[in-house]
Amino acid sequence: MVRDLLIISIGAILINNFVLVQFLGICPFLGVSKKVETAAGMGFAVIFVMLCASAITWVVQEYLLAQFHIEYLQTIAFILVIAVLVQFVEMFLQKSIPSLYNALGVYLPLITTNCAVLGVAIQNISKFGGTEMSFLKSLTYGTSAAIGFTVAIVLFAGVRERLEGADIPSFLKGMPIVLITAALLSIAFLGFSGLSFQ
Amino acid sequence: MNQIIIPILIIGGMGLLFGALLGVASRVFAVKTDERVPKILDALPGANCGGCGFAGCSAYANALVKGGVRPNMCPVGGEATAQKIAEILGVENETKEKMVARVLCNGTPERALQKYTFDGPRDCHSAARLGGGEKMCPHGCLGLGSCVKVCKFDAISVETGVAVVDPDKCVACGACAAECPKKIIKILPAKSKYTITCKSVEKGKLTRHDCQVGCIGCGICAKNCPKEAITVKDNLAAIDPLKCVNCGICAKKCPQHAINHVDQLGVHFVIPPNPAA
Amino acid sequence: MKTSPFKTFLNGLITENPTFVLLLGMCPTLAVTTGVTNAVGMGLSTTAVLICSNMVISLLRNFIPNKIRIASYIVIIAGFVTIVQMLMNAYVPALSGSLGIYIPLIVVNCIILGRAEAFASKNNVLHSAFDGLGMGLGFTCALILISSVREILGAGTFAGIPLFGDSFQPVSIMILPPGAFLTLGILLAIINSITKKIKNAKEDANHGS
Amino acid sequence: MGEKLIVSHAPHIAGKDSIQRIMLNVVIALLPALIAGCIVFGYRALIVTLICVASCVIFEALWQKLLNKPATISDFSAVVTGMLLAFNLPASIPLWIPVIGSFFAIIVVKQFFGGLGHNFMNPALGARAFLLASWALAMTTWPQPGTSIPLFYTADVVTAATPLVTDNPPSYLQLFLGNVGGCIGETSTLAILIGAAYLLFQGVIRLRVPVAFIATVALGAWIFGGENGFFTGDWLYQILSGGLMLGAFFMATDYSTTPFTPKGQIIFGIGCGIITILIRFWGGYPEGVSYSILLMNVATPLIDKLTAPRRYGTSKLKKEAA
Amino acid sequence: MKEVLTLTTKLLLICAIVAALLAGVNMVTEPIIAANNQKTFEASMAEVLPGSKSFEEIDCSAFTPSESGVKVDSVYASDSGFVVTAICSEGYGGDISVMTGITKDLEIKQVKIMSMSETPGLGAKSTEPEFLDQYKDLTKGIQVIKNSTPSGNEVEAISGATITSKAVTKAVNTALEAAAFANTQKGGSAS
Amino acid sequence: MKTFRGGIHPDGHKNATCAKPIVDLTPPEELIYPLSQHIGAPAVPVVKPGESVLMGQKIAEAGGFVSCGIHASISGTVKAIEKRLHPSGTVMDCIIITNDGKDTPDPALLQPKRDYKSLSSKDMITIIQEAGIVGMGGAAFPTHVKFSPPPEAHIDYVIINGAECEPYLTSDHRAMLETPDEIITGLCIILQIFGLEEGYIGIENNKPDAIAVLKEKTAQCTEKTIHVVPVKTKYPQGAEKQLINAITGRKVKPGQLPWQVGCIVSNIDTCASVMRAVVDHQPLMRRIVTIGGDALKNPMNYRVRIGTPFSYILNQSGGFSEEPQKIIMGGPMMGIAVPNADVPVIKGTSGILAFGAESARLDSELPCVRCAKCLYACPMNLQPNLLDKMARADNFAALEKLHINDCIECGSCAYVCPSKRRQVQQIKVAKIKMKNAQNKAQ
Ligand SMILES: Cc1cc2nc3c(=O)[nH]c(=O)nc-3n(C[C@H](O)[C@H](O)[C@H](O)COP(=O)(O)O)c2cc1C
Ligand SMILES: Cc1cc2nc3c(=O)[nH]c(=O)nc-3n(C[C@H](O)[C@H](O)[C@H](O)COP(=O)(O)O)c2cc1C
Ligand SMILES: Cc1cc2nc3c(=O)[nH]c(=O)nc-3n(C[C@H](O)[C@H](O)[C@H](O)COP(=O)(O)O)c2cc1C
Ligand SMILES: Cc1cc2nc3c(=O)[nH]c(=O)nc-3n(C[C@H](O)[C@H](O)[C@H](O)CO)c2cc1C
Ligand code: SF4
Ligand code: SF4
Ligand code: SF4
Ligand code: SF4
Ligand code: FES
Repeated sequence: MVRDLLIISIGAILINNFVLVQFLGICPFLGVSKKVETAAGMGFAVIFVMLCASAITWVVQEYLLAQFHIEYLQTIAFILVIAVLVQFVEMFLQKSIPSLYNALGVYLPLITTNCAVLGVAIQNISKFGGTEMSFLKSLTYGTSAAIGFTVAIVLFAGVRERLEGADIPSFLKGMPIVLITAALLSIAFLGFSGLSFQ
Repeated sequence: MNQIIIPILIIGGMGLLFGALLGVASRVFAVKTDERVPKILDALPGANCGGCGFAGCSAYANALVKGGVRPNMCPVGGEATAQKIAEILGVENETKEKMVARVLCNGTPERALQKYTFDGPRDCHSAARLGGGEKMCPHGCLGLGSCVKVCKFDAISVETGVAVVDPDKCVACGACAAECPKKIIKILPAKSKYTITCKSVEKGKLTRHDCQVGCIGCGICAKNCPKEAITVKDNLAAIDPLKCVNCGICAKKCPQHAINHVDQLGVHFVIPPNPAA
Repeated sequence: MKTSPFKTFLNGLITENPTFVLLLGMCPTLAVTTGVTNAVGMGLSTTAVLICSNMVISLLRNFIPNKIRIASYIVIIAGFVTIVQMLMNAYVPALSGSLGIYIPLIVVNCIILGRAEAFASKNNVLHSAFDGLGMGLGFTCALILISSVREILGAGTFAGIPLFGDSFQPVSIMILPPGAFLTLGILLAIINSITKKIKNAKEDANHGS
Repeated sequence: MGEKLIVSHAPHIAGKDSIQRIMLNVVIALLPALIAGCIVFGYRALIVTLICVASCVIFEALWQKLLNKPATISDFSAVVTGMLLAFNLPASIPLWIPVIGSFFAIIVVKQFFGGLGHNFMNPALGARAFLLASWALAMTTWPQPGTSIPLFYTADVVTAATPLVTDNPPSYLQLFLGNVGGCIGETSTLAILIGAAYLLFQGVIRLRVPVAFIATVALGAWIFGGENGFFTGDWLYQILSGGLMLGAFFMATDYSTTPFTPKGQIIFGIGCGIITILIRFWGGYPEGVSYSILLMNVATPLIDKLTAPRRYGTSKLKKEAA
Repeated sequence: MKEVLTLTTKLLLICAIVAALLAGVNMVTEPIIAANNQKTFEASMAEVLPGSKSFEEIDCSAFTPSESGVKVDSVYASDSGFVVTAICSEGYGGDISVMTGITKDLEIKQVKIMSMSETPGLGAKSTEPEFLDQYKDLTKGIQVIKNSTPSGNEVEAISGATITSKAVTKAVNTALEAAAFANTQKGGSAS
Repeated sequence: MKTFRGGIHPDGHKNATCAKPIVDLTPPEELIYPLSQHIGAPAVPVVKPGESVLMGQKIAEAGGFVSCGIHASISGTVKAIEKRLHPSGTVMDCIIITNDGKDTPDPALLQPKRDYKSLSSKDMITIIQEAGIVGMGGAAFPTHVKFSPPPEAHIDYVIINGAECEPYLTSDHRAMLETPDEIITGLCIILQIFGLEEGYIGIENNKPDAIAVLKEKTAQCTEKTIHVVPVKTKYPQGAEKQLINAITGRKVKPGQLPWQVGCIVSNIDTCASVMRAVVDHQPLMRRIVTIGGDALKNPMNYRVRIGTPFSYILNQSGGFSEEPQKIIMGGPMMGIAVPNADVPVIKGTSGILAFGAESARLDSELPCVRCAKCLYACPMNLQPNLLDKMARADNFAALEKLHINDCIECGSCAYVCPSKRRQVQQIKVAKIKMKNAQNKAQ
C-alpha cells in the first residue's frame, strides 16, 4: 500500500508534473516566480490548500454528490469549496503571518482561480473515486501534485533569479524569455516521462 | 421533482454554510488597516524614487496617514498629486516652488586639465576613489554618469563629458545630488535660468590653471548685477535665485564663461583650448 | 464610460488581448493548443461562458455584496461552464472528449473571473456582453494562432489535414509540453517587437509634427 | 613623458588563464573520443562532428552579427558545444538533424539567455533532448560498430540499440575500448578518460562532480541493479556503458550550467547519479545521463544559493548571527 | 450580525438558483449523453467485429488475466463473437485502452486503440492500420518481434516503440484469454 | 607548511632584485612631504616657508591621536607649503623643502643609544609616536595606535610580517638579509611593550636565505624567544588575517581587529623603524623601496629619504627601457597607480613599479563563465563572482548578504579570473556607494 502511495506520489511530482506536463497552475507559475522566497511561499500555500481541498472535495463527492447522483454539479460544488477555503486561508494569513501575506500579495486570491486546485479535485475523483483506500490516495495525489507544483516553481524561480542581469536580447526581455525558460525546464522534465515502477 | 430539489438543497446548503463561515471568520481574523493608505498609494505616481525623503511611495503614504508630514513632498506627482492627497487626508495643501537639479560644472575634458587617464569601472565613484578622478580640479564633474544611473526620469545625460540636466524632465527628486561623489548637483529654483557652473573654491590662480571655465571669484559679475543677486565667497560666486531676474548680464560679463543660461548647457560653445592642457 | 460597444469589443480582441497582452488563462492556452480543432472548441466555449457570465454578473452587480463577490461570481461562472459542458457532451461528444479536463477548468480560467472583476462588475449589460465577446474572440484567435504553429510544425497537419508529403518529419516536440511554452514565448517576442516598432513609429510621427 | 599615465584600481596584473585557453583545452581533450568514434563508426562520425561544429560556430557568428554584438566565436565555446552535441548523436543520424540541433543549442539555449556564461542549461544536452523528443526514431537508431553507413540514405540501416538495452551485453573490455554501438562520443571509456586526465592536469576541471556522479551511479547500480535482489547489481557494467563517462567528465563539469560552490558540486554529482539510476532502471529512456544532467542544470541556481560558502572566520557550530 | 445574515442569504440564493438551472439542463441532456456514449461504443464494437448485431455484456468479474499490468474493462458477446476492451498500463505514456474484436473461433477480427497517450511519431503509430492490421487472424499467445518479418503468431514492433507494441499486444492477448473465458461461460450456461 | 585556505600563485618576478644589496640613494634637491601619509587625520605643519630645518626635525605634528607627525629627512629650507599631487592622485597640501646637501642632523638624533629595557611600555609608545612611525606594510596605520589596544585586550602573539607575498617586491627580503639585528631588536622592543616573552616572524618559504639568517640570529638572541615560521608561498599570505591564521590557527572574525584575537601584526620595516626610534633616536625618515616593472632598465632596492620624487629615483636607477604607461606605488596586486612620476615617496611606499604599454592595460572583460576559480582563490571565502554581479547591478541588499565588507580587496579573484572580470574593482566601488547610500539614509 505504501508502495502504491509512493508510486502515485512520484507520478504526480515528477512524471506528470502539474505545471510542466499537465499545464495546470501556469498563471502563478509564471507570475510568482521572480524570487525563490516568494515562489516557495506560494508553493507552500498551494500545498496547504490542495491538501485541504483534496480532502473536502473527496468527502463532498462521496457523501453528497455520489449519494444523490448529482455528479454533474461537481464543478460548482468543488469550486465553491475551494473559493471559500482560499478566502479563509487568506484571512488567516493576514492575521497570523502578515509577512507571508504581503509577500504572496495578489497571488493568494489567485489560487482560487488556480486551475491546479480544481484540476486536482477533479482528477482525484476520476482516478480514485470510491473506497476508503482511495481517500488516502486522493490526499496523496493532491499533496504530491502540489509538491510537484512547488518543486517546479521553486526551480523556476531559481533560474529566473539567475537570469537577472544577463544580457538577454531586448525583444525577448520579459515574458518571452520566461516562457522559453519554462520550455527548457519542461524539456528537462521529459526525462521523467515513461518512468514506471510496475 | 427531486431531481431539482436535491441539487438546490445541497448547493444551497453549501452556500449557506460557507457564507456563515466566511462571515464569522471575517470577524475573528479582522485586521485593521487604514483605508486611506491604498487611496494615497493610488494617488501617488508609484515611481518609488525616494524624492519625498521616504523609502518609497508606500512609506510616504504611511507617514502621511500617521500625520505630521506635508502632502506636497512628492516631486514627481507635483501639484496635482499634492492636491489629491490633501483631499484624501482632508488637509490644506500649500504650494511649493518648482525646483530643478543643476550641475555646477561645465569643465568638459577639453576645457579642464586632466591629471591621468582613467581605466576602470565606468562609474564616478570608481574614478573619485582614485585621487578624486581624472580632472586636476578636485571639484569637477567626472562625467561617468553615476547621476545618470540613478535618475529615474531620464533627465540627465552625459554627452560632452559633463552631466547636463534636462529641466523639463527633472522633477527635483534629488537622487542625483545625493549620488554625485563630487556633490556638484544642487536642487535650485527652476525660475532662475542662470547658474554659476563651477564649484571650485580654490584660489583663482589654481582654478584658472586647472580649468578654462572655472569661477575664479573675481567678482565682476557681482559688480555688474543690477539686482545685487550675486555674492562671492571662498573664491566662488553664488546667485541668489530669489533676487535674480534672468537679465543675463552676469553671463555676458564673466571673463571665465562660468555663468551660463540653462539652455546653453551641454551645447559646445567654442573656447580656445587650454594651453596648459 | 462613453465608448461604443464596438470599441469595447476591439479592445478585447486586440488592444488588451487576454493571451498576448494580459497573459491570462495560460493553462488552457498551453494545454489545448496541440491542434487547431481543439483550440477552436476551447476558444468558442470560453467565449460563450464569458459572454453569459459577463452579462449576468453585470445584471447582478448591484445585488451582490462586496464580501461574497468572488464566491458568487465563481458560482455563476461554474454554472455556465457546467451547462456548456453538458451541452457539449450531448451534442459534440467528440470535441468534449479531446478537451477533457480543460472544459471544467474554464471555471478557473483567469480571464473569466478577471473580466467579471475588472469589467462586468462596473459596466452595463451591453458593454459587458461586448467585452465578453471581444475577450472571448481574442482568446480564440490567440489559441488558433498558437495551435496552428504547433500543429503544422509538430504534426505536419492543419486541423487534422496533412499538409506535407510523407517525407516531412514533424518536429514532434512542438506538440509536447515544451513546444507549448516555446511557441508562446516566441510568438510573444514577435508580437512585442512588432508593437514596439509600431509605437516607435507613432512616436516618431508625433515628434515630427 | 608626453602621454598621461594610466590610473586604475589594483590589481594591476592578471593571470594567464583565459576562456580561449580553457575551451581549446576542452577541444583537445575531446579529440581522443572523436578518434575513437571515427574508428568505431567510420568517416560518418567525423562528418557529423564537423557539421555540428561548423553550424554551431556559424549560428553563433550570425546571431552576434545580427544583433550587433561583439563577435566571440574566437573563444571556442561554440566549438566545444558543437563537438559535444555531435558526441551525443548516433553516427547514422540524417545530416540535417545536427544542423537543427546546433541551432537549438546555440540560439535558443545559449544566446537567447545572453550567450557565454549566461545559459542555465547545457546547450549540447538541451539540443539533444530537443532532437530526441522530435525525431526519437532517428535519435535512437544506433549503428553497429563497423557498419558503414552511406552519407545519404533513406531505408533503415541495420541497427543495434545501445548496450544498455540489448539482450546479450558486450564484455567489459569491449565497453572499455569502445567497440560497441552508441552515440559517436560515448563508446570508448578509454578515450574519454585520456581526455579527462588531460583536463584535470590542465586544471580545467575538478574531480568533485565526476567522482560524485560516477560513484553514485555505481552504488545505485550495485544496490538496485541486480536481478536477484538488492546489492547484486553489475555496477561496473553500468558505469562503463552509456554516456556516463562522457557526461560525468565533460558535461556535468560545464562551468556555466553547474554549481560553482564546492559543496554544491558534490550535491550536483550525487543528484545526477540518482536521476541517472532512476531513469536507467525505471525510466522510459534507454539512457539517463543526459536528462539527469539537464535536470540538475535546472536545479543549479538553487543549489548555489543554498550552499554559499561560509564566510571566513565563522565556525560551523555557531550560526551566523548576522 | 445582520451583515452576516444578508451575506449568507444572498449566497444561498445565488447557489440555489444556479443549482436549479443546472438541474434543469441536466434533465434535458442526461439521456442524450447516455445515448451518445452508448452509440459511440456500439459503433466501435461494430467496427472491430463487423456484421454482428445485438451486443450483450457478459459478466467476467471472475476472470483474472494471466499477466499483470493489464485488466479487462468489459466483455460483450454477439452472435458472431466477442468484443473485449482491455487496458494495459505498461504503455510508454501510461494506460493504453484496446478494443479487440474476436470471432467465435477465438481469432482476431480487428483491433482498435480506444485511448492512449504515447509519443507522437513513435508509440502513437500504434493507432495506424499498418500496425493494427497485423493482428488480424492471429490467435492466443501473440509474440512481438523486432526488425524482421513476422511469421506465424507474431507481430512486428513499431520501430523505436517496442514498449508500446508490447503493451498493445499484452492487451490483445488478455482479450483473447477473456474471450476464451467468456466462451466457456457461455458454453457452460448453454449446456 | 603553514598557510590558509584559498589564495593564488602569481609570478614572483623577484629574482631581478632579491640578490641585489640595498643601495643608499643620495637625496635630490627638492623633497615633498604630503601632510597625509598615514591613515587618520592629516598632520599640521609646524614650519613656515623660508624657515630652515635640520634632518630629523619635526616639520608637521600629528593632527589627532590617530595621526602622525612628519620629520624632515634632509636638512635645508622650507620652500613652500602648497598643493601638490599625492601618490594617491589627490591634490593636497605638501611641505616642500630644498635640500642643502649637508644632512645636518637635529641634535636630538645624536644622543647616546637608549637602553630600551629600562623603558616603560608607555614611554616606548610615546617614542614611537614622536618618531612618526606608521605601518610600512602598505596601509600606513599609525603604529602607536596599533600598539595601544584597549585595556581589555589580551595580546598573546606578536607577529612580524615578513611574508612579502606581493610580486616584484623584495625590500623586506633584503632588509631581513642585511639588517636582521635591527629587526630582532625591534621585535624584542615590541614584545617588551606587550610584556611578552615569545615572538613570531612569518616568512614565505620562497626566501630560504632570509629564513636561514633569521633562524641563526634568533637562536643567538638571549633576551626573548623568537620563532621564525616559514609559511607557504602564496598570495595573500602577508595579509594580516591570513598570516594570523597560518601562524596561530586563529581566525579574525568578520568585523574584528587582530587584537581581538590576541594578535598584533607588524611589518619587517616597521619593526626595524621601531628599533631605530627607540634605540637610536631616529624618527622615520627613510625607507627601503623596491623599484621594478617591465618598463624599467635596472630594478633595484634603494634606501631612500621620504619625500623623494619617484622620477628622481627611477632616473637614478638608469631610466626606462620603454616609455612607462603606468606607475604603481606598492605591489602590483594591492598597490595604487600614481597619476604622474613626480609624486614623492611617502612612509607607506614599499615599491615603485613602472609598466610599459603591454602590461599597463588589462585585457577586456568577458562574461563570467562561472568557473568558480575566484571562489577557490578568495582567502575570505566569499563569492567574488556574485559580488561582482551584484555590484554592477547596485544591489546593495544582496551585497550585504554576500558579506561585501569582509572583502580585504586582495585582488586574488580578479587575478585568477579567466574571463578577466575585475571583481575587486567593482567591489571597491560598491563599497563606497553603499557607504554613501547609508549616509544618505541616516
Ligand atoms: C522521446 C522519446 C519518446 C519515446 N516514445 C516511445 C513510445 O511512445 N513508445 C515506445 O514504445 N517507445 C518510445 N520510446 C523509445 C523507448 O525509450 C525505447 O527506446 C524503445 O521502446 C525500445 O526501442 P526499440 O523499439 O528500438 O527496441 C521513446 C523514446 C524517446 C527518446
Ligand atoms: C579605524 C582603524 C582602527 C584600527 N584600530 C586598531 C587597533 O586598535 N589595534 C590594532 O592592532 N590595529 C588597529 N587597526 C589596524 C588594522 O588592524 C590594520 O593593521 C591596519 O588597518 C593595516 O592593515 P592592512 O595593511 O592589512 O590593510 C585599525 C585600523 C583602522 C583602519
Ligand atoms: C592582500 C594583502 C596583502 C598583504 N601583504 C603584505 C605583505 O606581503 N607584507 C606585509 O608586511 N604586509 C602585507 N599586508 C599588510 C598586512 O595585512 C598588515 O597590515 C601589515 O603586516 C601590518 O603591519 P604594519 O602595520 O607594520 O604595516 C598585506 C595586506 C593585504 C590586505
Ligand atoms: C569543462 C567544460 C565543459 C563543457 N561542457 C559543455 C557541454 O557539455 N555542453 C556545451 O554545450 N558546452 C560545454 N562547454 C562549453 C561552454 O562552457 C558552454 O558552451 C557554455 O555553456 C556556454 O555558456 C564546456 C566547457 C568547459 C570548459
Ligand atoms: S535630474 Fe536629479 S533631481 Fe532631477 S529627476 Fe533626475 S535624479 Fe531627480
Ligand atoms: S555630476 Fe557627479 S555623478 Fe554626475 S557625472 Fe558628474 S561627477 Fe558623476
Ligand atoms: S572577494 Fe575580496 S577577499 Fe575575496 S579574492 Fe576578491 S578581493 Fe580578495
Ligand atoms: S573566476 Fe571569473 S569567470 Fe570564473 S567564476 Fe569567478 S568571475 Fe566568473
Ligand atoms: S489558467 Fe491555469 S492558473 Fe491561470
